[in-house]
Amino acid sequence: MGRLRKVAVLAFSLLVAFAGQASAQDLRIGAIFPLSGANADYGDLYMGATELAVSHLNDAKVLGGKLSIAYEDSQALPQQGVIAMNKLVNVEKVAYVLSAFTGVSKAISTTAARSHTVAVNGGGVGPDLAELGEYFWNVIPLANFEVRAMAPYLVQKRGLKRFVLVYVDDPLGQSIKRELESSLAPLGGALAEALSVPSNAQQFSGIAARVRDAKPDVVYIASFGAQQSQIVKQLRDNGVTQQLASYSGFAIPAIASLPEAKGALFTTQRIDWNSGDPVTKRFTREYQTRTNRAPTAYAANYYNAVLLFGALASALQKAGLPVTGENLLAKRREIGTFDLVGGRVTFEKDGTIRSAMQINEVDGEPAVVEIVATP
Amino acid sequence: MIAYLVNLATLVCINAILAVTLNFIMGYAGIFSLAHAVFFGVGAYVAAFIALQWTDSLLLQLPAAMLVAGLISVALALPALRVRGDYFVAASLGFQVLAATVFSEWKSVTGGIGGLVGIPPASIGGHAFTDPVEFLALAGVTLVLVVVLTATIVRSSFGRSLKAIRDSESAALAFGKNVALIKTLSVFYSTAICAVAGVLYADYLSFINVESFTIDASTLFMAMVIVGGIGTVWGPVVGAVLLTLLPAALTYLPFLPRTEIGSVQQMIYGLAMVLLMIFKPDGLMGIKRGEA
Amino acid sequence: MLQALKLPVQPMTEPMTLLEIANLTKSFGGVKAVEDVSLHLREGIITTLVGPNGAGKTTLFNLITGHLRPTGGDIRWQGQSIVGTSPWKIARLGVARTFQDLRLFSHMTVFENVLTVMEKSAWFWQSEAGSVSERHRRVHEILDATRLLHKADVRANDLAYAERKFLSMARIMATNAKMWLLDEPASGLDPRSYDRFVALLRSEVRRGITICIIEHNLEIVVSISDRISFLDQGRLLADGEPEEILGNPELSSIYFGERS
Amino acid sequence: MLLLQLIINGIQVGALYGLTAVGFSLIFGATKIFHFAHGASFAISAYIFYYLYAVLLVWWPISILASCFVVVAFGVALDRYVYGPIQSTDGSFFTIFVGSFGVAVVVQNLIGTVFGRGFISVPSALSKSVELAPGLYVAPAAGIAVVTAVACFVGLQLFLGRTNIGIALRALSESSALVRTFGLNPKAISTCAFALGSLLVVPAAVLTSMTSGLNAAIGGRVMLISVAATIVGGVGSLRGAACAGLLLGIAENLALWRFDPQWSEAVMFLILFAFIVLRPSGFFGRVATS
Repeated sequence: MGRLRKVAVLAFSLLVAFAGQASAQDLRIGAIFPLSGANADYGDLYMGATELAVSHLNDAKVLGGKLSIAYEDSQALPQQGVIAMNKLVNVEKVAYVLSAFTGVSKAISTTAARSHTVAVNGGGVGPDLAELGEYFWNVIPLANFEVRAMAPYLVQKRGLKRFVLVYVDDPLGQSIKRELESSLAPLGGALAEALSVPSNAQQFSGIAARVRDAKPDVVYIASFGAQQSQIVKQLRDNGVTQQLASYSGFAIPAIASLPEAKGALFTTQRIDWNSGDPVTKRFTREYQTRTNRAPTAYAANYYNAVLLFGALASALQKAGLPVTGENLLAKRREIGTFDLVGGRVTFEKDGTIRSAMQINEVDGEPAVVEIVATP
Repeated sequence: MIAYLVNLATLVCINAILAVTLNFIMGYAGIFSLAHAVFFGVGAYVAAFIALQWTDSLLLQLPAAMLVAGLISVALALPALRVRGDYFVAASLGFQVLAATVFSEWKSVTGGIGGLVGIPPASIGGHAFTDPVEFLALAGVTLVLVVVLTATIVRSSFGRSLKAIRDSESAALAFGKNVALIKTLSVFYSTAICAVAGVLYADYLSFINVESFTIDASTLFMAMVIVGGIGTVWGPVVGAVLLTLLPAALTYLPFLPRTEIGSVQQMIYGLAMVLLMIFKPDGLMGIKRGEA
Repeated sequence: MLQALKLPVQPMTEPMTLLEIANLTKSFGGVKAVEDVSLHLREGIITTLVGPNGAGKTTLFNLITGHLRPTGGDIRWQGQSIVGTSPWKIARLGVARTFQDLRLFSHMTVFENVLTVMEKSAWFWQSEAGSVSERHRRVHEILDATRLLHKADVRANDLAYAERKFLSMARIMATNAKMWLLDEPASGLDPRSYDRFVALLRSEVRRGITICIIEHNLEIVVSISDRISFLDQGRLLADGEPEEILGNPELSSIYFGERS
Repeated sequence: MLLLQLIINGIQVGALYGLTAVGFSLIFGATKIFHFAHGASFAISAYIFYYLYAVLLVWWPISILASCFVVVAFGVALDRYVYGPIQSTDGSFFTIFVGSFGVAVVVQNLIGTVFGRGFISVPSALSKSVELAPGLYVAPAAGIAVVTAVACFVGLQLFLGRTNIGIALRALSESSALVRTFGLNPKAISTCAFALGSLLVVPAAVLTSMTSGLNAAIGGRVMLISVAATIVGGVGSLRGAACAGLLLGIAENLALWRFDPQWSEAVMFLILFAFIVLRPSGFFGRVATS
């Protein structure tokens, strides 16, 4: 008897759940994150922030109904990303998808453009993400801005002129290479050597020898995920004692806790965690209590991406318009400037944002060493 | 929901073509290749290159892709097929690794790791397959043609020669079979049709990059053939359906933690391979030994 | 001294030589498996190769069919050297063989095993093999002659031992070859199957097939041989009429000395 | 100096490749089993060591011993409960290969689930290089790698030359014709081959966990290199496998001297490819065409 009742209760609650889902007022957006595989760390990080944003939006009741996110696993692989995107667009019928990783973002951009679905990137920083059409937005300043902030700091303030780049030969790595080549010369620095590594490489002792041989003042690393830690450890183990530098890929716990990474410098967009504005304050406080982690730029970006949707969707609802990709795009162009974590953000024409940059030093917890104003 | 199923069905069709062609050389010619994904990739890159540079017409993409993949495979097969079976497996493994490096380095053609974006939908005689249902029909018809053609070849004198070589190469030689030519032709056929799947794939996803053509893909195709039943007509199709739908089905299991789905899926197919080999080495569709 | 045992050849009464082996040598590393063997295989008769295990008989077959390449010497088929020719080409010239371990096409049916042997072309059209119905009719005949017709749809793997031996014969019958090289085709046969086998062989010779056979069973050797060639340790010790060879006490001491 | 440095790096990784390859070659030679899960043995050994030594802070000799024990148990269990049953029903080369491959996939994902998929490494002073000459850095781990590899190989040769079962193993791997002459139980020989072969991955696994670090997918790469080394060295020749492992390690690193790093792995497989096509018997092997 007891068992039967349990089944009945379960069935009922399922019914309720389905009924609840069907409510017309409720809104659903999609997210394509690496939830498994070598880069699952990132997905985990992003999810903490998006879940926080959803609960904040739902608490504030700015939207007509409940907001929820349909998560799909990309494993940081383009093909998986496209399959996930098709599912989100065709099954979940979402109008707004959060995306991560340059390769995945590029892969899904065609579907986004064809189906008029907004895709928002808060993690990938490859500069060609700016050129993926009007339905592809970036709420993260792209890597060219990061290099443009880092290079002058290293050359002028630290006097480090000779650069060696160790990069993964993907669109992100290539653009960092291009950016370093073009920005170092005017500053009086030089890119002595650029060593590309396959994205699945694990042995870097030979690379370390090449790096030492090039006699750099500073070694710039452009990789991501677990591989970054391996590169850093093996460079240090194999006699590379020079300053290490990187882009926002270093803003993950694995690097923060790696003893060999101590003293490395990396750029992120400028976010003043202690700023007085209420959005930032609330995010900083609650993110810390909920996830037990210090807030990072990535977390803030994905939180912002959800908040941005909240602002656009509520404006559309007020105007009596359906929340579709076309309308979201039109609304963003109409409003233009938003209050998000880290302050006021204005979108460029191409759907990217600019922001001030900061240079952080890995030291247990990253410490800010320099702030570079918005270009 | 329908659209999602259409999406899955299209991928099933493409994977089934790959499994059928791999089965053709594995199951009938006894050539075990771990480089099938390379020719899948060659087909996809050729199609994408043509689509982006010249035309979206399938009537041009298909023959070009088939020819390029077929010729590359023959150039490699001629020296490599001289060696013993287990060496050939290793050779194909090495070739797969080399090819993946070439795919990610030859940026002017393959777009490197970033891949090729915005491949226009395929068209035949000016009719573009933009509607997913139409594309599914295209993929489905292609699959049926491939299965029928393959089954016909297997039942022909050529198919018998292949099976004879598989069962005893030296006896086949002693009975006047031009083993090298027959093997080479079968490799040509297998890789050329494999390239057809590549063309469909590139046109369907409108994006390709090296990650779809790595050793992981090759082993997945192999798993499809083996789970379904090596050397059978329907085995590879069944295997392709099962292994393509597995990840999608797993996402509907609510008790699995999201971060583990990828692992669970791989563990299931790994375990399936082990158990099948122990208890039913002919695969799900295989005939039991001693019957027939 | 042993060379002296070679019997003089009488050219007048000899039938035409189909395959001529001249000073053939094959060494593996330092070991000579076949050493300076010269032999004529004459048309329309049964030549038996005898000799203890390891005498180089199977190696000789492998050299003739091109599965191995000789280290020295020459093999001429109807006057033309076939050294270095690939095995499938030699097969198409008209030399067919069986294997000691049979090497059936084990996952194919009995019917397919025989059919595929007729279909030599790598392409779909079989210009030499006749139409499909003609091919099927011939397979039917051969299976009938080898009493395998009732097993036509059974996989070779699933046959009984004697049936497998007969399938091996059925395959060679399908070749249209002028010369058969048979590697211990009767070993392990029960007496009834053996009688059938000898009858089959005789009827094929009557059709004009030239046969070279490796055999250990002296009873068979006596009953079927037209000529006997005796090999030991890779060398041809004697070559002649059965009575001459079998009557030679020196040879039988080598043969039985090793065997017992 | 760069050249010398690259050669030394190559010797360090090559010694470990060689040792792992010898393990694979021993198993393949003696049992004809294409033990694709050899890479999985490597990963298991490395992760067990990492967990005991770096997480539970167990004394290092005990950690290594435990790692040996587990990896031998894994190898022997595979032989008994996976390969054995497969061989009794079908036993073709490919059936065993596929079964083994399945095991490797399961182990890789199991490790990912249990220990995480990220990068881990065992903190150790042994991986820190010291400058021996200007511009020439060598870590103590390099010396340990070479010494252990040589010691293991000499020990293995002694075992194979002096003990009954060792002689049987060697006979099996170097000439399959001598199989039955020893009158030893083939099951026992097979178990012994798996135990020894698996044991040989431990030094490489432990050292790799300190130098380049680990991730869950590490087994696959180890496996590819072992297969390549076995073939380049010549199937059935342990000496060949060891030398080929060393050669591949050096080639991989030397490739960095002139080529971009992403080609270094390709160089290894180019060598494999060349050997298969031009000299399939490897440098010490016998002729292996059909």
